Amino acid sequence: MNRLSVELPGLSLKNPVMPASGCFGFGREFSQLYDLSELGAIMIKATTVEPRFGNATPRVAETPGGMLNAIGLQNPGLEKVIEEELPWLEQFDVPIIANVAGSYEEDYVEVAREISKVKNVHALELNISCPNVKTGGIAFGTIPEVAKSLTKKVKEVSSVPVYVKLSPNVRDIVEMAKAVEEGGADGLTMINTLLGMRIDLQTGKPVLANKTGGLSGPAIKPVALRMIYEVSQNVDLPIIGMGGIQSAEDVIEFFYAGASAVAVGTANFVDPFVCPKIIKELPELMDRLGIDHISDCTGRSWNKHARIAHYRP
Amino acid sequence: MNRLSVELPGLSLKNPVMPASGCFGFGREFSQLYDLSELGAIMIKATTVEPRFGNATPRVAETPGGMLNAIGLQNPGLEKVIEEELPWLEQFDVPIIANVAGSYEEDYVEVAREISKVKNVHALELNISCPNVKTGGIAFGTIPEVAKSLTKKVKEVSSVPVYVKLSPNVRDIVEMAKAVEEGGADGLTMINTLLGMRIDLQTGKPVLANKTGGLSGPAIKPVALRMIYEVSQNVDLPIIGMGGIQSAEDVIEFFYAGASAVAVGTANFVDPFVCPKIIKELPELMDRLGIDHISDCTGRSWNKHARIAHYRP
Amino acid sequence: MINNELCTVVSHKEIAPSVFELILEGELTSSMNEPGQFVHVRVAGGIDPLLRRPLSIADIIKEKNQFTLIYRVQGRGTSILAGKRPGDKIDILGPLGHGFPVSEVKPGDTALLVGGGIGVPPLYELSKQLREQGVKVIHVLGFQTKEAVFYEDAFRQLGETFIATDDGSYGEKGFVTDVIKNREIAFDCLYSCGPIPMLKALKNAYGKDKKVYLSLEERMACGIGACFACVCRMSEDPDDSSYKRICSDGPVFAAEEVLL
Amino acid sequence: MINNELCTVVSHKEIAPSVFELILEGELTSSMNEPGQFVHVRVAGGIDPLLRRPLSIADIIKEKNQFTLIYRVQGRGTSILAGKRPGDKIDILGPLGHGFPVSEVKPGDTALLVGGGIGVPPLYELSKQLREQGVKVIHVLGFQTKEAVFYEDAFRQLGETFIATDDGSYGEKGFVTDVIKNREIAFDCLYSCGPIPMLKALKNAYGKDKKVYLSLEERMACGIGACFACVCRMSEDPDDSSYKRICSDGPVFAAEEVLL
Ligand SMILES: Cc1cc2nc3c(=O)[nH]c(=O)nc-3n(C[C@H](O)[C@H](O)[C@H](O)COP(=O)(O)OP(=O)(O)OC[C@H]3O[C@@H](n4cnc5c(N)ncnc54)[C@H](O)[C@@H]3O)c2cc1C
Ligand SMILES: Cc1cc2nc3c(=O)[nH]c(=O)nc-3n(C[C@H](O)[C@H](O)[C@H](O)COP(=O)(O)OP(=O)(O)OC[C@H]3O[C@@H](n4cnc5c(N)ncnc54)[C@H](O)[C@@H]3O)c2cc1C
Ligand SMILES: Cc1cc2nc3c(=O)[nH]c(=O)nc-3n(C[C@H](O)[C@H](O)[C@H](O)COP(=O)(O)O)c2cc1C
Ligand SMILES: Cc1cc2nc3c(=O)[nH]c(=O)nc-3n(C[C@H](O)[C@H](O)[C@H](O)COP(=O)(O)O)c2cc1C
Ligand code: FES
Ligand code: FES
Repeated sequence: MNRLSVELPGLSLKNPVMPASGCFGFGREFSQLYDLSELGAIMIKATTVEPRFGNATPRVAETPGGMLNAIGLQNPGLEKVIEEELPWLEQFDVPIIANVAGSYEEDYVEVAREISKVKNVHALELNISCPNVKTGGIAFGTIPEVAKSLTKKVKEVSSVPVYVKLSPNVRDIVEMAKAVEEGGADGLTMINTLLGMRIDLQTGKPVLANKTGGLSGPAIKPVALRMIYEVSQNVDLPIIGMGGIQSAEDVIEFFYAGASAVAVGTANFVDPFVCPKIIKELPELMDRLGIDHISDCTGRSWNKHARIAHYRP
Repeated sequence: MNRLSVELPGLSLKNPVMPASGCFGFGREFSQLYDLSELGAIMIKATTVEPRFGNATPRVAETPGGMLNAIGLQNPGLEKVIEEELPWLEQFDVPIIANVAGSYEEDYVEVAREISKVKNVHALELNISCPNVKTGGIAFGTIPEVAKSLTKKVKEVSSVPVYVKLSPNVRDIVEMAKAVEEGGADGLTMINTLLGMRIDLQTGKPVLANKTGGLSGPAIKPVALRMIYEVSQNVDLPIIGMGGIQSAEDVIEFFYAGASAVAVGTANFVDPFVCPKIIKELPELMDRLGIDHISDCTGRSWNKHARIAHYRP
Repeated sequence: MINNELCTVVSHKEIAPSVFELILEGELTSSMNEPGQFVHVRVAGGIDPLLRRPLSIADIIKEKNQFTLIYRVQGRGTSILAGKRPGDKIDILGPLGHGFPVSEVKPGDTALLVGGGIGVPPLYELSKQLREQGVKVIHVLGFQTKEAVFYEDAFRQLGETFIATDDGSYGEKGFVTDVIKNREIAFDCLYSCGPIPMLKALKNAYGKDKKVYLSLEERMACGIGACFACVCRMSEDPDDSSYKRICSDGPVFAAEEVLL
Repeated sequence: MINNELCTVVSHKEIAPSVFELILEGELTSSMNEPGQFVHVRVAGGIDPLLRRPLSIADIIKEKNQFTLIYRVQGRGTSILAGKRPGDKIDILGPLGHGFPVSEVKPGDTALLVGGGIGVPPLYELSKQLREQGVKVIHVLGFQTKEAVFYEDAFRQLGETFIATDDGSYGEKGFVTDVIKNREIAFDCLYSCGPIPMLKALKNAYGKDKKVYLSLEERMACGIGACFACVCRMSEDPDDSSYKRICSDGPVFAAEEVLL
């Protein structure tokens, strides 16, 4: 028995650990460091219809226990991703989750339709929560009606299950989750970054050229856990949890909160081997905690009986 | 000239540094460590009409670069605060900002009316943002209309200026700030804590008895700065900034973002002498950065010319 | 007087698996009087970890300006602490809280000191002070296993000492309460520190007839009484709002005073 | 090959006010070839600070498996780094990026190496490698003041070396570009690392006629090309989306290739 396997809509994962979108590019750099087939899945960088340069630099700033980024969805565009990046990834035995972004509904729909046809794309992650682009992005992720409508439109055209990525910059995360559930989402990924900023004392100006940016890393872990805890109790969709995960212990904490799989973002920058390390350490930690199968502990913090993971066959 | 003096509605401060509400009790404990007259002001623990025991323990949990608390507004009640705590504080040459809390509008109104009559209370801080009480608290702080109405009612009965304490757990902080400005607020204090949680790996249960709690400390600094940056550009009220401040450098960063004074919360637990230390270090840092008077640098990150501080005579 | 001082590590050694004895030197030793007080330790200068860690004072060596902490490595804070070497400086806030009332017993009386696991350390200084006062001390110390036992000889030098282990691998098998009962230990005053179930059992067994003082633990932030993190409820609570702060009103309370 | 290794501090000393020379030993030295590559340094094990710090490789001592970093204490990360003592371990990721192309010059050619402040370090290894190849090297190094000057003798041993200081307290007063012009220094290829205004001036003065290679800096997260934090725009940018990642495509670029 593989104690780490997880079954989610569209995704048969050999383990529940995957790099988060935007923190792993399209995998090429990390493939020089380890075999990408070790990963549960890969969430590739956001893809938009046209190539994007993104924001001016500086694009990152450090904060206590975290970092800000304002990359601005830099990516080579739909065509190149489909023709170059995804085929290159086929050499690895790992399902791809394609992160879909845009400025208008039509953009999302076009990217979703095309990219979901690619063989190794097993699911979409609808990025309605990027705080770093002027139009679209976060607006879609903070107004329930808008999110629901977009989810519906994307579901109509997608050939694979659709996960919607929720923004933490809202008053009521459960309301948002319910809206996209009504829109037909197959799953949720959460959380994206919190809006933040740093100011340079010497210049008196924001450190980031974009002024504000998205806060990620360990600092946001308690916010992510709280939101997953709330949403998992109120919505019937599996959750891929993320936000500050650095260790096998963190992974279990996210499962206890209500996640059915996890993604690791910022920690890849601190330790590029963090994903395989976590995957390796999980079984031993599960032994110590008396966890038979990883899916058994989803939602343990609110459910006395281990919940049966969604879609576990 | 006192380079650190700040003039705000109701408050003539000899320096802009004060302990944040809930992190300093009513000053008795810290008075054994240093002379409270050194402080710019003191924000005392939230006061409610009746005495409150608060939540069950554990009430605090550590997080990466921060902490969670779910104290639950424990306090000795209005009567005792007026008869024992505030008179005791009169021995110090320091203005008091009374933090007003409650479950219903009437509670807030009663506390505000009575406590604002006390001689050394120079301003109220309307706590519409406490995430740790079941009724009232945060609801008042996340719905603009509710916040506005409460502000108005409190303004009607208060004998001193009213600062409203904003919650970061909202989609649009500017909208909230504008609402309480319309309600007649004299100033803002921000931010209160972000909702978060931690789970104990051994038990599988939330660490806090209250399950969720408020995240404070350095981890939230970038979120606080971003919100102050946004609000200070869109609302005409002075802001007392807080959220992760630990050093004189942090104080300047908050001023640059748009604050006119600052409060220090969690850092008092790490270093109980942090407030007098910061006050002592500020002038030297200002020399290095070429800042004449502390009020000159309010909003420097978005205003080319040093803004004239509100109410500077 | 609460002081904040960078104390110097004099010696640091593992005295049982994951249990360390740390001897520190600093002026604030001169303010340490009551056994059972604690210090609030900042194990690292930055924000990792952010909060201080409360640790009981196990031994006060006034003439050398030194004091001893005995702690078990639990999580990140104590792991970092375990890496300190002689000569390193550690930021200490203390002494904090109110300790065991030694004046509750008269010369010639018998005091029973009951410790469980990592609750044992503060009883050592307590025992020393009671002995100095001419009080007879008996120790009943509970540990998980034989390996976990520490300071046995030190306690034996001060008075009769019984060890209980959960698994019976050393001393008597079972709970400290069993030992007290089986041995029919007589005493005038009982002092204890350890896990809550043990404290409860002692309170229930002896709280009504005898003077019983218990040292409590709770997660803390400030450690000085200002944040209300560490409250416990009181036995008498007319308006449902009575409380004590473990850090500043305690950590030691008379058993009948507080709800466990 | 990018490696991740705990390297051992061999020596660590302050060679100018706030400027440190750190010699590390580790197997990954064997992968270091191009001068101008950098390593990504994790200065502490926890989250304070969270991110790695990029530092250029200043000297590669293959036979000893050692390499040298020279850095200025700037903020929290470099302050913590400055506290490391011989024998301590430091988590190093590297070597990263593409360095200065040494094959662009032939034996007998003259290479001009221009460094500004903390941009000087990588030029040392570059100069060593060029010399080995039989290339004549001339160094023009700019510092703020006399006290800030470091490695002058080391460079002099490899070739003619001119020092410029902002305040004229040592060497020639003024910019490195003034020195090159005033001295009418002739060269076949120019390599430079330092502040952007300096690089711009060099590009403008010599970028059209000569081979000019510049080492760029930007705030980084991953350091390996995956996060798109450190991009710079290219000179030719037909669809407004062309870019290079400084960490993995650079940090050294041909001057005409990139926009400064
Ligand atoms: C008054 C008092 C005296 C104490 N004396 C001793 C002693 O002499 N020797 C000893 O080994 N331990 C003692 N403890 C317990 C000790 O404080 C904890 O073991 C320690 O804080 C754990 O820190 P950590 O970073 O290793 O664990 P982590 O689990 O990483 O700590 C996370 C957070 O929880 C808090 N925490 C975790 N466990 C406890 C606990 N049991 N009590 C209070 N807070 C906790 C930590 O302080 C920290 O804020 C005492 C506790 C109190 C309240
Ligand atoms: C490719 C490359 C090579 C470098 N080589 C050297 C060298 O050999 N010697 C040397 O002294 N410095 C070098 N630097 C600059 C060095 O990385 C920074 O001085 C250092 O990161 C500052 O860290 P800090 O924690 O002290 O400062 P902080 O200001 O506390 O750092 C905060 C954040 O900003 C980043 N940062 C701050 N300044 C810079 C900067 N100038 N460039 C990039 N990131 C920065 C830090 O990495 C960190 O993420 C190099 C930079 C790059 C990109
Ligand atoms: C540099 C950077 C780039 C990111 N780019 C994207 C992106 O393109 N699409 C997306 O949905 N999320 C993006 N994110 C958000 C992450 O996927 C993740 O949700 C977030 O960082 C929280 O996880 P972490 O704390 O583990 O980093 C990015 C995050 C970082 C730090
Ligand atoms: C233990 C604790 C108790 C608090 N109690 C109150 C309170 O009673 N009223 C209030 O308005 N804010 C309260 N706060 C919030 C702080 O005043 C402050 O807004 C917040 O902690 C952010 O600042 P910091 O990061 O400097 O702590 C409390 C915070 C903490 C940590
Ligand atoms: S820890 Fe703050 S009151 Fe006890
Ligand atoms: S730092 Fe990540 S791409 Fe260069």
